Amino acid sequence: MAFTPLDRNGIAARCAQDIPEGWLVNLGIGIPTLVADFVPPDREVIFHAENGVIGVGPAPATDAVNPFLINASTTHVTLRTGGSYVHHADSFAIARGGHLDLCVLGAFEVAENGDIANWARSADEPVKQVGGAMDLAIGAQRLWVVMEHTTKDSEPRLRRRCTYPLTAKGVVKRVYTNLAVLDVTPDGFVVRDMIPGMTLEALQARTEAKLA
Amino acid sequence: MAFTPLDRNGIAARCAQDIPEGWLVNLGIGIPTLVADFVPPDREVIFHAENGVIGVGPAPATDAVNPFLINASTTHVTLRTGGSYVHHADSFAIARGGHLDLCVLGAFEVAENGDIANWARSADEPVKQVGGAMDLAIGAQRLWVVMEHTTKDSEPRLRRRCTYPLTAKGVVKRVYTNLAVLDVTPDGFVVRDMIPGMTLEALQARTEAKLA
Amino acid sequence: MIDKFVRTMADAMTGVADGSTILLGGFGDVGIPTPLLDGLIEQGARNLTIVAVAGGRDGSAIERLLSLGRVRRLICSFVRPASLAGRLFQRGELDVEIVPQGTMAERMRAAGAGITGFYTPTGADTLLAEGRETREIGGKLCLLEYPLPGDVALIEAWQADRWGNLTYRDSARNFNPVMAMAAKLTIVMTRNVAALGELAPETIVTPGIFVNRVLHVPL
Amino acid sequence: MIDKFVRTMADAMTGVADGSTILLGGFGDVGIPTPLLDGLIEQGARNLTIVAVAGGRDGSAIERLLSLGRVRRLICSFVRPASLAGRLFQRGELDVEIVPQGTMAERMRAAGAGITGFYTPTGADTLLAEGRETREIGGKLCLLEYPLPGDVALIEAWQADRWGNLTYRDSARNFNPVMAMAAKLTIVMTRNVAALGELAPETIVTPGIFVNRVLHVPL
Repeated sequence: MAFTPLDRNGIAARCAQDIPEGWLVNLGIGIPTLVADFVPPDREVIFHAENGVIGVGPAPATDAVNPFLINASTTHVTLRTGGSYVHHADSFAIARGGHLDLCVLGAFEVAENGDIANWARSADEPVKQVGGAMDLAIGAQRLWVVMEHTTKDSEPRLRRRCTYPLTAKGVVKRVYTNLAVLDVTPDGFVVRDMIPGMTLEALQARTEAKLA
Repeated sequence: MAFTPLDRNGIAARCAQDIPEGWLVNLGIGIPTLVADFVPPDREVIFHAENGVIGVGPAPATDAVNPFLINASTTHVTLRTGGSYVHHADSFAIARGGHLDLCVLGAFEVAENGDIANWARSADEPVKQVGGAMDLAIGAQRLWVVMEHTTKDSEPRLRRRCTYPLTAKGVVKRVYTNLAVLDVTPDGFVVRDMIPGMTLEALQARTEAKLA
Repeated sequence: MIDKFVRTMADAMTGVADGSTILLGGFGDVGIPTPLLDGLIEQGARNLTIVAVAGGRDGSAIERLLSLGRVRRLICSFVRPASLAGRLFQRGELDVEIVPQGTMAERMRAAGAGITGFYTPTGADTLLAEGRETREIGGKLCLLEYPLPGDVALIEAWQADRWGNLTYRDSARNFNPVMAMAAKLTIVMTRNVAALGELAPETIVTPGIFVNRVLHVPL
Repeated sequence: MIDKFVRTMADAMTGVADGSTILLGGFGDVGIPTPLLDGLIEQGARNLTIVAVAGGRDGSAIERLLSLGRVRRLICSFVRPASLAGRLFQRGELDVEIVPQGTMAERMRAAGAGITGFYTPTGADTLLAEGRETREIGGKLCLLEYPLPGDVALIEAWQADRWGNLTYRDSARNFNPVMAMAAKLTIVMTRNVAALGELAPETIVTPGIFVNRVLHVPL
């Protein structure tokens, strides 16, 4: 049976469905940032940005940009009514202190034990781009990953063990890919949802880790 | 020759003379709190209180008490123009982080090596009253002590070594008593100033440590 | 719609369990959420650990809680020997842990900030360090301190909105913002209610993300 | 009278020594005190260590400082490989220390708060922990981190008064308040000047006690 993988917006929209009202959520750069666009405005989800913004709102109209207000991806945003500002140490106190209900990050790889690799493609890479990912990964109540199911070269990203340097160990709770939604459980990846036309066999063929 | 020991206000006033404009100063409870009364209002000294007040001003008029504004001695105060508020952790970050130019504390004893004892009269005392003294003593750029030169029973308070449990080691820089002003130096106590009629011999007779 | 306001004291105190650690804001008589403590007395939780700057004076809400035998342990920076807490401690009826005030504030901040331990020179050279881990850092003897988290924080605020954003009045700020971030369940009494958006974003001291319940208790 | 305002950029930069560690506020293009960095370039200090969130984009003030060979070491949370900092590092002409962004902020806060070391799970399970001290606390592997103090902090503020009290506009707050408390010499450029007492005491974000010099640089 034929299937059409989700595009970036499709992955983000699928993830957004599962975020309930009232959660405090940090969105990483890339596909995660798109998630906010798919949370209906009347569902009060509070988005946190590492640079100290609590209550990140949608992008401003082009004629109403506030040059002093950006998100962690350094793009211009608005502040939602009820939002506030903190400094960088307090902002990461929020992330590291367990106050985020959810963090959504992109990744190169996720392993069946919940390990995540998203900051370097090899230990020898000369310049590393850590940013705030390690702080967010260890601190949030739940870490969800949104990413393509495989690399551009069709290499699997859902691994028995990560092959790239780790960002954090055993922290990923769920993965949203362009093909499926998978929970990370003590027994490894459990498929919760697949796109129309996808079969467990076809998904397993694109996944290194054993699926249940 | 006869001499008249300073009273509590006299000790405080003598100490106040030596505080220059622009310093950030924390005053402990007791005689230290009186020091503020003797700094002329046009000399801008910024008084810090542990409960998060930066720029403590004089006591309010009795008909203008703000019930939400107290100092670390829990007495009602005013806020000086330019003052601000921080929370308790930030307030002690100021104290412990080396931002106080000066802390003035009372003490039971000070030793010639700069040790201070001001929180318990014996190791067996069942209930200790530490408060913020240990934080202040280790953190300030300078710790000055104001106290009576001897106890009510004429026991010396300026010691070779403290006999009471320590608040902090090697931190006192100067002592203002009702009889003299003494610096704590690598060579021990050095007398800087004495009240009229006091002699070095008479002062030494009231001091356990050797005076220079 | 996020709405952290509760209508009654009973709602505010729902689920506070026996054996809880209660972080109690305030310094002197300022910023103490006395009505919430009265609510806690009414609610009935027992075997509590109270974290507060001091052991409570005569007539204080802490003293009432102590007099009812509801407190097992007190963590504070000082206890007056002549106070009820002092007498109970001397009779062996109350555990007391004395913590330097700055260390106490910092331990709660650490709990709220995900810091699992820290070193400080405060108290390292004193009796309070006996039998505990120290190390020399940069030529200074330092004491290893651990976070001090709460099950519940009781907080007094000046203004609050329905997201739980808070401001404080003057020196009533004190321990309140730190405790709000250090507890699993932060219960606030506010003197004033603000509409969402009424508090300027730059002036909010405690973002509502640290707050679970808000009760309006007018002055 | 306390007056922390200086009249000229040269006055603001007086005494910044070769070899200094410079804490540089800002995140993205917001809250970066670019005019002060230009002033530092003019002033001439060399062999600098720069602490900033990132290694600087093309055309940024950090890149200008790098291109002049004035930076020996960069402490930041990421460097783009294609940036000048990335290229200098790969050619061995620049030391780079990569620090997780939250750890970086917390290390500066520790420096300002007198915390001589702290434990955090951040990075403990990663390459960044190799050869470093870890310990398990509460079942979590934690990494020991040390304070990150500055000789100089360069700060952008929105409002300042003569005591050096500061407010920030929107997300321009970011690293600025933390860096202001972590440096021996904190140099501020403010977009607006306030009379003493004009800033409401409850709304001051950085008390002037953390500030040494303020230069008015209008928008």
